[in-house]
Amino acid sequence: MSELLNELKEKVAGVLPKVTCFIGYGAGFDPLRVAPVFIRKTEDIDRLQWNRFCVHNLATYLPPHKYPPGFLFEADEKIGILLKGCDSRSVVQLLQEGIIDRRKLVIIGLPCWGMIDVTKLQGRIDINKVNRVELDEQTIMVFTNQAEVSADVSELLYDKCKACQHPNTLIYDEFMGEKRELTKDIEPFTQVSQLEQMGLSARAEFWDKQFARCIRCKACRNVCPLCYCQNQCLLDTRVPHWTKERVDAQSNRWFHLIRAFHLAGRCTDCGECARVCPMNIPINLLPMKMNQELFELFNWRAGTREGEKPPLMSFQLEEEKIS
Amino acid sequence: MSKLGYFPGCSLEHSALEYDQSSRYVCRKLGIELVELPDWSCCGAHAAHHTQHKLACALSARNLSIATTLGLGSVVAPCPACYSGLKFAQTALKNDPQLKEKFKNELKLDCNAEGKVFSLVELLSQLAPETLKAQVKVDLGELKVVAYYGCLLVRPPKLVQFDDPENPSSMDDLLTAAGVQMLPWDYKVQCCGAVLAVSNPDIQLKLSGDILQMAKLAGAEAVAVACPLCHANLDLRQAQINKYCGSKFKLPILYFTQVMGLAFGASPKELGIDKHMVAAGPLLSKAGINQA
Amino acid sequence: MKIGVFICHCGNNISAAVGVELVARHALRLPGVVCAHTIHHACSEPGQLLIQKCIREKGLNRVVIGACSPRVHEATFQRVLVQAGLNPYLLELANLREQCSWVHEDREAATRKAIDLIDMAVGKVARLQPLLSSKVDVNKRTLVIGGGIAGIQAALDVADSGHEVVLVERTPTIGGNMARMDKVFPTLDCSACILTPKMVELATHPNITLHTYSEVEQVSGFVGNFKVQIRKKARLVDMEKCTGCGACTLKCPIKAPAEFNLGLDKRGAVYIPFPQAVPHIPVIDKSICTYVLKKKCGLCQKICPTDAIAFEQQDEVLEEEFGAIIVATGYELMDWTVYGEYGHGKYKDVITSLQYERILSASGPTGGHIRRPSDGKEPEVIAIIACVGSRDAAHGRPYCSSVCCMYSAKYAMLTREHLPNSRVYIFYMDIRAYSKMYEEFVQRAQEKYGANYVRGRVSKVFERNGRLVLQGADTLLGQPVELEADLVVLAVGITGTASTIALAKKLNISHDEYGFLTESHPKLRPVESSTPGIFIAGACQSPKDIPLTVAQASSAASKVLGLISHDKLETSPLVAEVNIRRCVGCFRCLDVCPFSAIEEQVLRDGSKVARVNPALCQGCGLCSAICPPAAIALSGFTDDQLISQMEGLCSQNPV
Amino acid sequence: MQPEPRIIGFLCHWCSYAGADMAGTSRMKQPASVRIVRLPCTGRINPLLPLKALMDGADGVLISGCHPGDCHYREGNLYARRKLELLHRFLPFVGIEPKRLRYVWVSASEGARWQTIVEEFTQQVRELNQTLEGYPSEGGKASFSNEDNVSSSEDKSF
Repeated sequence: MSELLNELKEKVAGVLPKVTCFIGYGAGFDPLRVAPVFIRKTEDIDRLQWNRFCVHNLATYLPPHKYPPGFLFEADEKIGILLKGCDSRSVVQLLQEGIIDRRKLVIIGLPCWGMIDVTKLQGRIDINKVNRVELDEQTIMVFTNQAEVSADVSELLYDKCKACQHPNTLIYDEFMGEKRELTKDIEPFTQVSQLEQMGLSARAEFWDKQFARCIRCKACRNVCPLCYCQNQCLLDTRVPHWTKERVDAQSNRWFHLIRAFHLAGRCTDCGECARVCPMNIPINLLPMKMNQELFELFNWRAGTREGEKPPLMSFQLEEEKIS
Repeated sequence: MSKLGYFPGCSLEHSALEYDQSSRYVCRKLGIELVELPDWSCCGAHAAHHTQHKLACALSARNLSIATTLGLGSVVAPCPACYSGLKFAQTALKNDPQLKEKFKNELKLDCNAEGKVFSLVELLSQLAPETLKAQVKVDLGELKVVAYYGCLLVRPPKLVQFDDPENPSSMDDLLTAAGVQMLPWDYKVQCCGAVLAVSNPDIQLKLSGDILQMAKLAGAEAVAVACPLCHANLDLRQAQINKYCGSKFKLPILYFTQVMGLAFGASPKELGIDKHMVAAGPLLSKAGINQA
Repeated sequence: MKIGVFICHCGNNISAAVGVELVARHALRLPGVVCAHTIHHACSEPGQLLIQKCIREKGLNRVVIGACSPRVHEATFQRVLVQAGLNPYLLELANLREQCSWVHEDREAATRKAIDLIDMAVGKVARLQPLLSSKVDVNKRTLVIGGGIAGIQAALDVADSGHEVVLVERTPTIGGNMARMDKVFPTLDCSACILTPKMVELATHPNITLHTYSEVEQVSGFVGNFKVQIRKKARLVDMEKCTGCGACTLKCPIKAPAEFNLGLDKRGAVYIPFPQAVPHIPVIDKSICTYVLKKKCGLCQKICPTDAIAFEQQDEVLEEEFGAIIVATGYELMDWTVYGEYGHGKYKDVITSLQYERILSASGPTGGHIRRPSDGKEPEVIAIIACVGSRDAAHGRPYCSSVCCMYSAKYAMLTREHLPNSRVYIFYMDIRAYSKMYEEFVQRAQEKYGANYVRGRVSKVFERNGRLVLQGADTLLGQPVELEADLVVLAVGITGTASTIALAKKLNISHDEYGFLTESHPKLRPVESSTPGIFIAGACQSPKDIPLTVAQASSAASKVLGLISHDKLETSPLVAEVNIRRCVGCFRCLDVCPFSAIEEQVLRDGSKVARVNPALCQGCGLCSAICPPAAIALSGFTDDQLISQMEGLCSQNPV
Repeated sequence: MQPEPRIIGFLCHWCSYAGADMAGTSRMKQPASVRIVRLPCTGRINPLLPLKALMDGADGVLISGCHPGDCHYREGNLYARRKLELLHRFLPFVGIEPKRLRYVWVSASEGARWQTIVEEFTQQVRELNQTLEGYPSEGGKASFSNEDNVSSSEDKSF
């Protein structure tokens, strides 16, 4: 980890003259958390971090549509970015959609061994009072003033990391470290399959309960790298009047279904929507289900192959798998 | 491919014993292990085919199911009629899951639809010509032969999906690899009259006579065949043909496996060439083959 | 919002199954509805007057009519609105007849459904907006693609009316397949005699510009305003200087099979396709000319008296604008060598019908004497096999080629005229002689010329003792037949061409699996393509004979004249429209639009948004279905209108 | 007796709407269940439209367009097929019975086919209604008349 961090700092020092800003991870508010940092000056390079908590998908800062010009970047800025394998899928998809310009992007890639979901420590220790963390490849020790706990890293990984398909950055200008080989085939849609074991009405009930809790904070949308319609979002407008601002199970369900269909064939399974949800609703499952079906129907996995036409924007006269 | 189910069918047990002998010989030489399907039953021939679609399917499905039970992927049938029946049944089962299910439940027939049904010509055509050439011990370069394919070996094209249905060349290629001079001619797939020999012999005699005539015109000294019925019509009935057409043919009709066998060094007796009605002796002497 | 609802009895067509009064009473309770009436015949004059009266007196600004299918009377009722001073697009029809009263027997259920349909219509009509058609200028020039008889006829017809025409032909000369033919049925006049004057007329017509040896490279724009790139391939002969003396063609030492004679003889690397070619100027085949390939020879250059050989010539790309396009790219014969039973093409004396035309032709490779290709002998027995590659699903050609029956009879006559001692056999499936003087023609071939017609297909052709043997069945006799012949002519089926398919892609018009272009409606719009402003004529649409081809060409020309007689075109307002404030510039709409009607537009702040060209938009709505922020809307079918229509149903209580 | 189910039909103008009209001119009797929304093309269908219909309480959604290859706009139905197949496969994941959605191809001449499809689909939806299986909202319901759904009357105040 620390070797990679040193290499990262060197690489960023090399990249920084070519770009106006480098997006990476920096220290968070406690040892269990990191936060995105925007590095514009050489002296800030030391703020960079790389550890097992760097879960954020930094690609979300890239679509110029998402933030008004000047909010993060000026229109013509060239930007450097650190991308994990999963995050790089979002970038590939954004490139495919013509939303970002590859020429204005310098990507540093690396292998990723999975990120730790700190919420999985909840219950064993008060994760909001942690003052020290010791971490090696296998185990993590977390300390508060009152207690300490040690755990197996592999157990604490995010579900998406457990089902990781792309441990190495897919497109990059520079790659650090050695590429990680996946040792075994992992079913990428296990979370979906689990839910599908329920009966139809049980599943309806499951979602009703989930959606009843939604407070419509729209954090899921705001964090999504592919939701870049900004304030033109269909979920914010009254013309056309697809949704209401009313918060109830039915309207919330509708809200999330619209989002799911807007992400059909585009979602890159980064899981950020579910991670940032303050109500812990597993909303990422809706687009993930679409992804599963689109994979079965058209062998499509968004953001894994550059230049390929998305399935819902193409067709064949004779569809192989649709009768 | 080295090991596969062997379905001889009725002819190869009796009237075409020599086809069986020579087929087994050639396959042995080429390292193909033939496992005769135990307790095989009639393929239904064209009697079943003309009576009922399901019956024809079921008869052949039974034989395919024996192969499946033994874990044999593919099946080879030297007789084109048997081959056609097996292929027909397999295709029907592949395209009709309901029929397959019905056979499975009611007749306890479990056919693997993945394995391939081969005719012997098709099977040997899978081999590289070099493999065949490596086995050649006797030079048959003097022998001028035409290959006669008959109707079912390459037809109907949609079912068989092998070789050109109008101008096939697979058997010619096999025998060329065995060192024989193969002559081009136009009657490769012309009808020999088939079982009309029984009901309307005059038609069969005319049609078979035409084939012999064309073979003669092409300059052939022998006709290579791959079908017991073609063989019977051209060889067994050659004297009748001569009588009916007023011709004087003495054209030896050999199974293509016999010709290959000769090239591989087998004696004519081993290959059952002495069983034919039209003696091949003079021809073999001319080609310099020891007939002992 | 003042909505008027009118429910039609349609005599008793609707009222027999639907309680129309109940429906009208219900409609009155709907939000925005200020009046609801039943009418005996809404489409009749009194009915129309009542609707107009209500619009005027009640100040209606939206109208719902529950009557027959909009496919029947939408235009009628739109006119009623216009006459009453309302925008015609403020109308919504509820289909109470075809989709309700005529298909339901249970009166209560039908009435309940009719109420739902009115609810939906009222829901939708409330969201409708007045729409105005836009107008675009019409360019008066016409492009004709293809210089066969269809293209020639169409070009002359348009040009004769005083409009400018550009004709583009892929090969070095115009004339097409008709120029290859000897005499043509049913009158047996010489093809060249009737075609060549037209070719010359076209080349010299003051309103026509001819580009031979040229191809259409790129097409953009829309009806009235097409932009076309034409590639003039380098002929390597200066057309200004060349006098067409042909000295170069005589000297050229290179030989290649002559395309015009379908390989029956050879031509040089520099050649004039045939004596009556227009323009009568040679072309150099760059693929074989040794000077082009190796800078050796150059004999033609040396011999040319006017110094017209121009090896340095380059392709030239012209950009032109047109208001209308006529596609007349013709046909070719299908590749008959897939027929193994006829020898896969290995017998020299088994030839195609077009090759036989060349053999019969006085300007052909044998000078009009019938000699067979293998040994140059006169054939005694000539067999013609009809339907080779026609009406043959097994070879993927299920359709009839429509001319083979007739030209087979023609061959019988011409052959017997040339060689009175010959015998001609025609193997056929049926005789299709449907047009004027056609049946008589076939009868004449049989009775006066002694053509032997054998009904049955030929199962095999092979060689025996130096003659061709045909085996088949005479299905009238019920017997197998065998015929020894010296020459076998296959009446080979007609197919669309690969180059037509490529052109169709450039033009964005549809074609079928055989390469024939698809007309807009098989009966009522036979010369319109699927794209407005592009018309089709001749055998590129389907196999057809010369009279029909010429008729269709003139028909296409008249359609063009109808189009360019307008100075401005009115476009349908039911097209997509972009709300540029909501567009985020993802351009998914641009990707899916089948008509290339969407383009990028750069706003003053530098951001890019989509823009719909209303003249190109056909109103399918694919774009609006894929736009994430719903910034693009199809007028008349906007999200809001459809939502409102559905909610009209879902939110109302049934009676 | 159960009330007849209410099915929303989305039909393209060129083929299927004409096919349904043809069933009418031929007096081919059908259950009075389908309420047709006329669209220029199935390509116009955003999957949200049928989804909203189901969410708002329609018992079924029947979509019909030109046969693949016959689209008036050449390819609208081919795009629609992919979207609708995805929708169909997605529905059960959020607890909606996929049998309540069907998409078919009916040409302008296939009045009889339209009649058969309406009969079959209505029967299918009737059977689903009996078990109240797979309604999008909690507990199911027999008719959407008493449903407090997304669309409330506020939409109707013009």
